[in-house]
Amino acid sequence: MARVVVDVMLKPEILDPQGQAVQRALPRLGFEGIADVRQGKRFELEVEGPVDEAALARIHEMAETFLANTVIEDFTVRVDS
Amino acid sequence: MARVVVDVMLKPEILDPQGQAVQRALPRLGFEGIADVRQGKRFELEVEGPVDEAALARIHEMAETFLANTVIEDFTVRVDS
Amino acid sequence: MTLDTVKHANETPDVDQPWAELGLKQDEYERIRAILGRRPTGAELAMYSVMWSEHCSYKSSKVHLRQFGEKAPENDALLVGIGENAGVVDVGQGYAVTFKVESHNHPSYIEPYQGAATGVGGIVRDILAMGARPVAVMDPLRFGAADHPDTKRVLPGVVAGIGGYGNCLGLPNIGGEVVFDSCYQGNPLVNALCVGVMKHEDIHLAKASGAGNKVILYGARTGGDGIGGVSVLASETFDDSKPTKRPAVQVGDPFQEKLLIECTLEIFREDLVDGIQDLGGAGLSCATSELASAGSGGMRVELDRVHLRDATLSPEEILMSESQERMCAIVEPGKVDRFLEICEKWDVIATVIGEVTDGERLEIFWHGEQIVDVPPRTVAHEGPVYERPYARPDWQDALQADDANKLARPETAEELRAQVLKVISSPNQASKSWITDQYDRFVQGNTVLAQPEDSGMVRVDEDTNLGVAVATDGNGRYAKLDPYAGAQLALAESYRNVAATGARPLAISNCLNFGSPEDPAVMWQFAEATRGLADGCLTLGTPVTGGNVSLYNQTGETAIHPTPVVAVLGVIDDVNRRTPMAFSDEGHLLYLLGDTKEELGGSAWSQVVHDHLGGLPPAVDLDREKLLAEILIAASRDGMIDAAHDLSDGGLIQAVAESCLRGGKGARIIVPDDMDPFVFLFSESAGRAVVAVPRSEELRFNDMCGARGLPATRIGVVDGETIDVQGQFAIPLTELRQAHEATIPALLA
Amino acid sequence: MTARVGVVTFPGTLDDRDTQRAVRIAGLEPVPLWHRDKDLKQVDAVVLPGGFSYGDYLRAGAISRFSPVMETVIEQAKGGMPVLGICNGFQVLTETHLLPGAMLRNNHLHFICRDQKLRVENADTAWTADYEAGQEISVPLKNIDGRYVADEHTLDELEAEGRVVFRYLDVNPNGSLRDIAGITNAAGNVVGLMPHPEHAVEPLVGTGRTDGLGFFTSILKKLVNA
Ligand SMILES: Nc1ncnc2c1ncn2[C@@H]1O[C@H](COP(=O)(O)OP(=O)(O)O)[C@@H](O)[C@H]1O
Ligand SMILES: [Mg+2]
Repeated sequence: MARVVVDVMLKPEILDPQGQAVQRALPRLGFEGIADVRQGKRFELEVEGPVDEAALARIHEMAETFLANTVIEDFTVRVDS
Repeated sequence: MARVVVDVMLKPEILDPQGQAVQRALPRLGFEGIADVRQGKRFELEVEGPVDEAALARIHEMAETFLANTVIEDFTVRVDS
Repeated sequence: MTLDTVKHANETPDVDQPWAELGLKQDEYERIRAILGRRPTGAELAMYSVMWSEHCSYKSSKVHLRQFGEKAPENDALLVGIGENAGVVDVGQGYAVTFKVESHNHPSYIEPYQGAATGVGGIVRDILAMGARPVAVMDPLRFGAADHPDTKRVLPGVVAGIGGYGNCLGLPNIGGEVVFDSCYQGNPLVNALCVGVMKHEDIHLAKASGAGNKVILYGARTGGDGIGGVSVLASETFDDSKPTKRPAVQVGDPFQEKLLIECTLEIFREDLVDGIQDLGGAGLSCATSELASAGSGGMRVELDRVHLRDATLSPEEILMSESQERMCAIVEPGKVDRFLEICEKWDVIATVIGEVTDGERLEIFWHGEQIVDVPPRTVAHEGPVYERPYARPDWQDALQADDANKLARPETAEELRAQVLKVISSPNQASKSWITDQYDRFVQGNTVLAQPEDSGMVRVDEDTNLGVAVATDGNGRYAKLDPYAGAQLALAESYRNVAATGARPLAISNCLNFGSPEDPAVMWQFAEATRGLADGCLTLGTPVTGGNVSLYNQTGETAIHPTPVVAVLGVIDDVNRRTPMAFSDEGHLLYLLGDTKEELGGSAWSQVVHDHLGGLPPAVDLDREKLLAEILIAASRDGMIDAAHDLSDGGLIQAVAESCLRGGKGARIIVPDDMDPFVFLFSESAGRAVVAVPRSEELRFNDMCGARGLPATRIGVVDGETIDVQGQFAIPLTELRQAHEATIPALLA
Repeated sequence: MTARVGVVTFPGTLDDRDTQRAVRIAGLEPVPLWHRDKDLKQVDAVVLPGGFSYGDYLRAGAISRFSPVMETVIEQAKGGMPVLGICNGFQVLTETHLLPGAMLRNNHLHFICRDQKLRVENADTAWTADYEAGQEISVPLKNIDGRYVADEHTLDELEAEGRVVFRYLDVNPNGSLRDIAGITNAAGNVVGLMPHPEHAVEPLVGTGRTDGLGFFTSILKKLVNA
């Protein structure tokens, strides 16, 4: 079975309170030099059958309509190798 | 500035109700052929300075002690290209 | 890129400006030019356009809202009235309570979670800005048909957003409403209410006074949120390289807001602010112009000092940004250091962005160059006022003639029983606990009553047990049949709900949700509803302390039902005396208070059984409501009743069923001799409540009702595990509970 | 003389004032502690109250765990000082590894607020001595990340050593493994649970029950009789 990964991140202009909270905590934990942190979601899909263009197109549609909220989020789809 | 990505996923033996909820919803939305879905977190770190071995080692430590809770989660660190 | 400075505006009078794209009318643009004696700069145009929008200027509703002041009842309790962030009411013992209800309808349709979450965030900041600690929230909601697929998208998101934000702030959610009707399909209503408590001396106002005082912006950094429209201006007119689309959706950060609350309360405790204003719609444009307009003197702001989340923002966009979780305070110079220290303690970013001047202008600078120079009143308080035409729609007569009292009624006892179960399990009448269990109702440890009780009640003082109660109600179906009566029925129901718990109603807030004011029929509904509400408040002696108007709630040409939502605030001297709704003691006698007439117009029964809306809503008798309230309050105070539940949609049987389920006890109900059982169970006559009276109190209670002239009919007794309507049918509680509780989870879970 | 119980406030803590009230009602002296201070002001015990510290961003309790106050709390807990973690406090205690396991999103994915029935499994800890083993109590539960998980080995060990302090009765509200609602460390001084005893100490408010008062009277007796 093949694995397809969909990464969903808030659009760059949208406030990311989670990423901000992580970033603010880092110096206190002794980690310097991280200029920005964004936190998003990662979906690992186990796909039955071949991951051909048609399958990827469907997953793209699924990401667009369901996994991501495109009002505030961007996403990428890729086959995990 | 370079970007390092930390992916954090629940360990395989831990129940992932979010992934399950997604998977259960898919057939209703007309998406068939997805055998399993797992949902995790993706962190995008913008690193100041060079992303050399030392920097990656530090980020690895950060992931291990902070970004992931290794009681329940696994993580991977990679440079985004 | 050239900065559009005041100087530049003077030199280039003939530049084309995108006033239409920004929603201004030609004459409004001309008026701005006349006020300034030149063309506005881009930043000025941005400010005027957003402050003169319907949402900020109330230009269509203002002429009608005036009645709330003109017809205001004499009331010593009102400390701060309409016009401030929220009204303030004296509840005794040195305490003041502030409360307000607001809408976040349109954003919640686009992005249900964030739309609803930021709705809660916004109303909480309004309450905080008055000087009060927020102590509870409520959420009156309206959605499309319960079984429509889009409701499954919108409702769970809205509920999760309200819970996600409110729970994280530590505010108990103590009540609200959930109503389904296909008229809200493309336009859900998400109203949010917040209550806050303070001592009289802690009341703060939104005004900037005292030349030399500093203007401090604190809270979240400013980003490109909610400035979709204004980026037209920023990009197309002045700099084509910018992204034309800024997000119209705002994302909330409840954690930041929690810090803002604690930080602000500590600042109040040390008496460090002179004036304060939250940032909501229209962001800094609104805060600076309103503060300056309400105070004495002018204001000078260095806009480039604002902390940004996105360095590419133009000055126009910064002025317009609706980034959440920000406040603006006016602070004496000697107190600035301490102010900043407290912000630092709470990890809240704070910046001195300007100062109060002894001039009369609001002046804003960008890296030393002046981009705004306006009389602040013309932006904030002297916007356009419209006398929109209104007319009773021609379909109104036909609607009212379509009499619900003539609909086919159940012919047998079995049929009646089946209809009772059908109504009780219908989405609008079913238990909402699947929703309300997603809200924290215990946090702060002062919740005396919460959903599904008639009103939410919180303890205000731990030593004296002083408390306040709040209920919200609205019935769009009634208001559609008759907007004047519909608004009064919303008021009456909410008033009755507060009294049912033993609290004395003091004041109201409202959220008026209507369609487009450009439609004369809608405008008529609005005019009638406001008139009804103002008249009703005068009769009941409960002043309007504030509220919110939400217009343009429609899909295409079709407006929602006119939906005035009324929140009533009451006070109770000792929360030990509260009356819960549960029938929990066997043998207690059930009394129906008030008169039951044949009134089925707009009823739950007519909707569920016949999918019908027509006729007239129940008659309103506000003097009767007053009397009923007095009896309920006196009975609670003197321990004559130990349960009460108001009657509203669904009628008597709905109320009895809810109280029985709540207490886990059944009831034997006797239909009065002269009553038709169907009318007795389903009529929605107003001014009624059902109470449980211990046998030992029966005489005293009856005497009181008799002496005061309130009809009180003994209709049964708390008994067993079945609701037994004698001579008609019986329904075991287990069956009833299943019918009442399974519906919403089945639709949404 | 009474004992002093510290109540920690992190940014985003919600139930600190409620917890102070519960401590007071039980006859103890509440002492507010601030997350940035390492100094515990000589308290005899510490409660980590509920809330959404740091917004529960990243993971519930993950960021608070690194605060200065926790350095001292961890050190003193290891030395035997009684520590109670309620809800978010429990989450902080698992993140610090003072207690084993972890808290995850509820299996139904919703925030849940309900009156929850529990069985007291262990009445020998510093915080449960006023209960009896097997006693059934009801206290409010309210969380979204309340699902207790640990590996099988840890769960077996917890049970074998009697370190499961509370179990959910009637309904498991979040999918917690083996119905676990609260646990203790081996020494019995550190206890964590998801439900909120501090919201069940007065008949007038909340659910109207006082089943939670025993936590605070337990610690009073332990500290004052010690
Ligand atoms: N969205 C909501 N949030 C909180 N409480 C709600 C909500 N919807 C309904 N409730 C509560 O459920 C109970 C029943 O609601 P409703 O039938 O509208 O009451 P009433 O008929 O007395 O107005 C009330 O206590 C109300 O406050
Ligand atoms: Mg009611």
